[in-house]
Amino acid sequence: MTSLPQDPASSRFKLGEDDKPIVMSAGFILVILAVGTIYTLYTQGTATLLSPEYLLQQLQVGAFLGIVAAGMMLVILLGHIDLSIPWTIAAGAMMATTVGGPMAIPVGLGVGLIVGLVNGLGVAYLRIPSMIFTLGVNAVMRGLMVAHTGGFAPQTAATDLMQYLAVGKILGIPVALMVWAVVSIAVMLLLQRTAVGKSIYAIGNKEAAAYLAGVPTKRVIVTAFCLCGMLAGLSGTLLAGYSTKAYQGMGDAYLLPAIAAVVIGGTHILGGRGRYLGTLIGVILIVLLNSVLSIMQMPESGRQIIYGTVIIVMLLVYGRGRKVTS
Amino acid sequence: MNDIRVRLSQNAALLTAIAIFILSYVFYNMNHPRGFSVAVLIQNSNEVFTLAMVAMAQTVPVLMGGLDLSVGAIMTLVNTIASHLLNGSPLQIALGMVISLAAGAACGFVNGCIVVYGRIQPIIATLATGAIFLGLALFLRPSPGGNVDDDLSWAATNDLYEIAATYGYAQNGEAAWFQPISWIPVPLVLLVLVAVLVWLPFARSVTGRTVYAVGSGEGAAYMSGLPIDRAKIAAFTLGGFFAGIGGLYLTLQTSSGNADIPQAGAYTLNSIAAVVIGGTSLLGGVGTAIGSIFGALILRTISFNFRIFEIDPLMQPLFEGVVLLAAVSLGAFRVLRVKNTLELFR
Amino acid sequence: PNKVSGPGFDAGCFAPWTDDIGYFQWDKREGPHKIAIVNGFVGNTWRIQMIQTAKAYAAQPEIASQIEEFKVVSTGTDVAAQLGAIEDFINQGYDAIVTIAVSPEGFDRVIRLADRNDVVLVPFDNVLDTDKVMQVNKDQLEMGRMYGRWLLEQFGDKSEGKILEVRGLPGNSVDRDRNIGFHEVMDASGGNWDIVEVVGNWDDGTAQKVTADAIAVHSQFDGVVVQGGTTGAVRAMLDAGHPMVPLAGEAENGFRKILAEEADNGLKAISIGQSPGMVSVAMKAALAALDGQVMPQLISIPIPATRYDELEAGKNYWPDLTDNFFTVNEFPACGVNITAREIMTNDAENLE
Amino acid sequence: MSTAQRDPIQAHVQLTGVTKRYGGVTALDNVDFECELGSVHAVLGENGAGKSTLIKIMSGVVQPDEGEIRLNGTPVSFSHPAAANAQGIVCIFQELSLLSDLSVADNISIADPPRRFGLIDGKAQRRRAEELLARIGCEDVNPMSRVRDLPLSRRQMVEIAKALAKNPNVLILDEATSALTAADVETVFDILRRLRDDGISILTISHRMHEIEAIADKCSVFRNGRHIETFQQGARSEGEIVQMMIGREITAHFPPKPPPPDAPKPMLQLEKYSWEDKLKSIDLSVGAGEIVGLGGLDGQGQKELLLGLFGVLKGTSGQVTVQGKAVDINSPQDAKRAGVDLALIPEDRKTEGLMLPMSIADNLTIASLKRLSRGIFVDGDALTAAVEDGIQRMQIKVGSNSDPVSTLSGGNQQKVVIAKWLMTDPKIILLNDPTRGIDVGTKQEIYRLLRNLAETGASIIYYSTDYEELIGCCDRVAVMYDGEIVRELQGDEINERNIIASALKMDEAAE
Ligand SMILES: Nc1ncnc2c1ncn2[C@@H]1O[C@H](COP(=O)(O)OP(=O)(O)OP(=O)(O)O)[C@@H](O)[C@H]1O
Ligand SMILES: Nc1ncnc2c1ncn2[C@@H]1O[C@H](COP(=O)(O)OP(=O)(O)OP(=O)(O)O)[C@@H](O)[C@H]1O
Ligand SMILES: [Mg+2]
Ligand SMILES: [Mg+2]
Repeated sequence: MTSLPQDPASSRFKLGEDDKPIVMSAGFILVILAVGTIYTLYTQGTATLLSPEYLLQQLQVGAFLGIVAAGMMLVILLGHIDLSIPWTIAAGAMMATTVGGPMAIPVGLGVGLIVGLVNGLGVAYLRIPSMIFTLGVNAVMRGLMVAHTGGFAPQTAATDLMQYLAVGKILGIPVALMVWAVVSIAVMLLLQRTAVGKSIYAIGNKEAAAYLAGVPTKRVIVTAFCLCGMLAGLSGTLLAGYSTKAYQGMGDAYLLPAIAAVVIGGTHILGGRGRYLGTLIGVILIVLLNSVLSIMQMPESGRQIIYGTVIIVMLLVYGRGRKVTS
Repeated sequence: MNDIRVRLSQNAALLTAIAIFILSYVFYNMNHPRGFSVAVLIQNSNEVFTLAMVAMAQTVPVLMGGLDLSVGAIMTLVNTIASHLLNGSPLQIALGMVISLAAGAACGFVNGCIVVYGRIQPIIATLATGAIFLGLALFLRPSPGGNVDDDLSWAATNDLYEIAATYGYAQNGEAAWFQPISWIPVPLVLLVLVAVLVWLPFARSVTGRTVYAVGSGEGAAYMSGLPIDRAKIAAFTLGGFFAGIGGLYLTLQTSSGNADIPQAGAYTLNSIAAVVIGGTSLLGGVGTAIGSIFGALILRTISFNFRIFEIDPLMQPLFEGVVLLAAVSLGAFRVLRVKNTLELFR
Repeated sequence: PNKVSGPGFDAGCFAPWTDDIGYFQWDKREGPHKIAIVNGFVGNTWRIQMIQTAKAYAAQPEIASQIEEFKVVSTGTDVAAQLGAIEDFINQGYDAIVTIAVSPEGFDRVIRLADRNDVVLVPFDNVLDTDKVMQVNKDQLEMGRMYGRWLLEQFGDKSEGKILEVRGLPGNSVDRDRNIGFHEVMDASGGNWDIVEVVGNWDDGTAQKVTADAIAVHSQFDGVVVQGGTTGAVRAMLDAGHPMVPLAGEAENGFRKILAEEADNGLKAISIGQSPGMVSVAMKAALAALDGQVMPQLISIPIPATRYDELEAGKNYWPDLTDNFFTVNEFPACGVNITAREIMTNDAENLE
Repeated sequence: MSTAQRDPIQAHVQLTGVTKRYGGVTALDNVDFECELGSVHAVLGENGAGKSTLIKIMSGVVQPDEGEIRLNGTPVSFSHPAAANAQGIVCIFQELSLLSDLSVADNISIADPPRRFGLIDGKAQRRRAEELLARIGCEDVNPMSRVRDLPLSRRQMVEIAKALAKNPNVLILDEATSALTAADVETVFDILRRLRDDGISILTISHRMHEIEAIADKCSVFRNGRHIETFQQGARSEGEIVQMMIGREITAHFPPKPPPPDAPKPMLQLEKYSWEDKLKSIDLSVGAGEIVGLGGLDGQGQKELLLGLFGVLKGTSGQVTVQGKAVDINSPQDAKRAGVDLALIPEDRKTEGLMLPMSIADNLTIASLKRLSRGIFVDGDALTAAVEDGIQRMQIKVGSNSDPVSTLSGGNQQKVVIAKWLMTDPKIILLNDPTRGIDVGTKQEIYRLLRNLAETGASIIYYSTDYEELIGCCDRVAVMYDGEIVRELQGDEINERNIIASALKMDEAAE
């Protein structure tokens, strides 16, 4: 039996059976909001969390994580990981502010791109496991930034444009959110509609097969790492705009949440499977969870436990891998 | 003869690690004002022991083809538990040690169960449990502190002589037969004991082999009728146990407990680096915990050398980063030798 | 060292923490000495400023002549590595080791070894919970109390209100002590204070985010206390249009820059600093101890506080310099006169 | 028929009413089946007929949805392969189950290693491996070497040794000889005959009819998950069997060869083509429209030749000329670019040919994404059309083309691999044993397809471990030995005797 003509949309865009993670995460976001609202109703008598201002503010703050996670997702889909995110963010921000002026943002992106390029070359050409190579690159970036700060007394003030992109608003909508939206659309198009995107999935599934099919695997890997680094650099420049300055360690808080957001969104940690919409929702989940825990003044111990439990429970509900039998 | 060649080539990575360690360690001692002395050896072995244990802990899941991002957290949790328990009568102390190690193993067991029955990828499951373990550690020790038996912590962090002198063995350490070994640092003895009494038997047990088999190919291991689930749980449990030893030793070394989150992260990441430098493949199936011990030794020896040489303090992190990057990139030479590109994809 | 009784040497600089503190005296030995600094974490401006200060201080002629070898290492956040480095320097025959402890506990062994080998070990900043070594620090409890006293002073006869407390790194003793000191004063005031605690990790970005969250939920606070990351927290208040209320914060240049601008808008704040320049005092104390002087076990460094109405550009803040560094660097009582400006611009002139 | 002559004494393993469904697919449909002690029982059927599923049920890999298994008359149920092994049912699976990072000795004793003090006894294990390897004529394999380092054919022999180590009562081979050369197959068959004479029941699945003739006592044919018939070997003609299998008549085995063209335009020319010590100064010319077979024992450099041409091997030397132009091919990407137009059907479809969890459509189009793109975006309509075309052209049995390709049976998976490359309109097609594990019907489709492609002017280099295919399909056969082409056979010279003689480098025996 040959196949009947498919619904073109589903055959073109379908990347696996599961919309489940997306639905589940969205449901969980509602749970978080509900719990937080009950808390504020009880303590303040207001339902602040449901106000558009609060939600827009969360999305604005979420944009920084969201942009990082978008890049991280590309790399995770390949079956790799980028642990150099923290100091790529910091380096992007610090170099952008050091240069200042109209070149600030291009330099921030460029630094990220270069880090990503190094990562990509190490992973694709030297074939050093990304887990460990990017770890080393992170250490090198930290070293460079420490030397930079100590030796050159760099300028750290964000330019007006950086600040505008991070905290400005158009018709009440944060500009950072729009930047995130642009990045999201670009990544979504890349993954669903371009040869590079499809190659990313192919490599994540079976690199040897993709290679033998004539996919330029090395170039695709380098591209994905470059994009990941560049997005981290972008996030760094925006973050610097948000705090009006760059400082060391500003990226430390983004690595694990980015991985968690990607995975909670249903992307398989070993690569090959996952939808960008999931990552988007995963980011929102993480940002709201953090915010609500902070609002509830949860002590750090409780936060860590809840954080870990949420990841496990989410994955248990929808992410159970297939049992290997043959 | 042919066999020796086969064995050498199969263990090339381990042998390289050993050679690098010996070279860099001899170099350090030669440049140290008191190089090749017992005091230096004791100091070095104290510094290395916990990382070596955590690296061994990381090795077992890695051999199985998974990563354990919770080893640092388990070490930290056991550290906080032990800091509450290691005092009182000898019996109480002994019980405290047993409970601490059991707690480490239990954490590993929980990881194993989540991976096996929850069917969640190890790397992400342990990322999550790691957060939970750290939360528990913070709960047990909201701020650093603890009350650890002084004698014990002194004896555990010195040479065998101090043990004998503290606890009155071997005529307070003066017995003639004891002299040839009295200088050996306790952590070194512990390291060898753990390697010989725990790791080697495990590697030669059916469960241990199944760990290698799963790392080599889970489907094939299942088809071969191997007890995969048991091996996975055992691997994580053993990993937790090793991390627990590390945490226990850290407690003795610091006489306190500290739920230090950055430190837990640093140990986890260093353990992965140590495993890779020690010649274990992150893809699983190939390697040994002995190699990881040498990986940990190499990592530590790199920082030993920072204390000997004149390097601008603000350039040190850069230097360290470059050396780390170089060390983990050693495996890249393999790529140059591979003539069949398909062999790269695994 | 020998336990002796006071008074100690140069009490103007090496002020004893309390009156009942013990005193140490080491045997005098001839210089020049070998001195090491064992730093833990490196990777924020405070630590880099600290290392720069230490280098600059050691290079000053009267200090340089007393030092034969001077080494600085950073061991990261790993306590075993830090203990190892200290022990290694003891083994290498260093005379004094100055350190910022990764953890307030766990140094028993190196303290014992230092004593055996007659090495002067001087923890500062993050000090140890022990009275067996000579330490240099500011009184963090007192700093917390100062936050409280400042707020109460500004509140005048107000006796209730909602206060935002942005705390530091969880599990750290400094965070713990400042929190305890602050609550102590607020509780003692008898007022009805609703204190909302959030965790800012002493980091501008995090402080900014959690402050924004807290404002979104609680809409208004009557006072704010920030342990660190003050610039970020105040930014969040500005962004949210939160009215400027009494505030106690750190001594970051950025915070003081904002403060200078916003003081007129009601930002009645005090800026209390933990100075990286403290390292010079710790080094000086080590040298004095090697010189055989009687030293207090716990040396208290005055807590430099600057009120909003005392700000003076070019003196206690620098509008032309970056936000990140810490304004307080010099300790005139100790003859430590390296200003933050000198430290942060010594290699390259990079002004706004 | 199978149920009619039930003999409770002889029936060793007996399945009654077994049904297995995978989602909507009924892999086995109410199957009754039994095999007897002391006989070799062959199971035949098209791809996807349910053969693998049958033996997976017998060996405890999967559990039936309905039905019963009896062993010596007692009902049993195996929850995992080890349970079946414990009852003496040992299976060599279609997909090898060796652990490539472990040593040969470890693998042979993997299930039940000799132990001392509870720990594995390395020495005893090694002795055991040496004995078993000697028994199957594989003394050349060092028991300490890693399986990863062995060629596929040796690995399959190790798999057989491993099965023998378990002392089976029932030995099941699912296409276990598919990668073996004729000589190895003979050795294995000798062992199987001996085992049968010792009273063991043997169940074998093979798509090679001549092997079944050589070894089987009884045959059962499956079709569409149903057991069609069981008969004594020889009781049915080959044609009848094939008809049973595919439910229709098959006329000729191989499509007729056209007469050799006078002077075919050379499409691909190799001069002094060498790589490491695996390829030694190879000269070969393939004309347009020609199918050139590669013969010889397994592991004589045939695969390396194909991989080298496709740009996978580093450091090849010598001259490669494609369509009259000297080319330098350093990667598969180079190989498929316009002007070179190479395609390679790789050896192992599961690891080299397919991304198993991805959809059929994605797998089909992965090699032609560039030509299906407009600008940087993939053209959705062109892609859908190309997928439909590919499925049609290769007659791939699919439910929905957005299903994961892993849900297809082995033969259909292989068709996906071929269709993927046909989409790129290759001029030169390299095939590395493409019919491994594929049923007769599908094989014939492939033969016909190759011939059609050749007729449209494509050049084909065809490596096969099956001599019949070389004889039936190829215009010319280059026989390789130790990295060299020792002989080129043409026209009537292409016969089994010549191929074997050249493969063993017995020049004088040839002709
Ligand atoms: N896991 C699965 N999921 C869905 N369908 C499956 C699965 N496994 C097998 N099938 C289907 O069951 C049918 C029988 O498959 P089986 O593997 O038993 O065939 P086979 O006779 O071994 O074929 P081949 O000779 O190609 O190996 C096929 O149509 C196949 O598509
Ligand atoms: N019991 C099971 N539960 C879930 N998935 C299974 C089970 N058995 C097999 N599968 C899955 O079905 C897929 C196909 O299995 P199988 O190898 O039996 O297919 P097949 O049709 O026989 O293919 P081939 O003929 O190539 O062997 C595999 O990816 C396997 O993971
Ligand atoms: Mg089959
Ligand atoms: Mg099959």
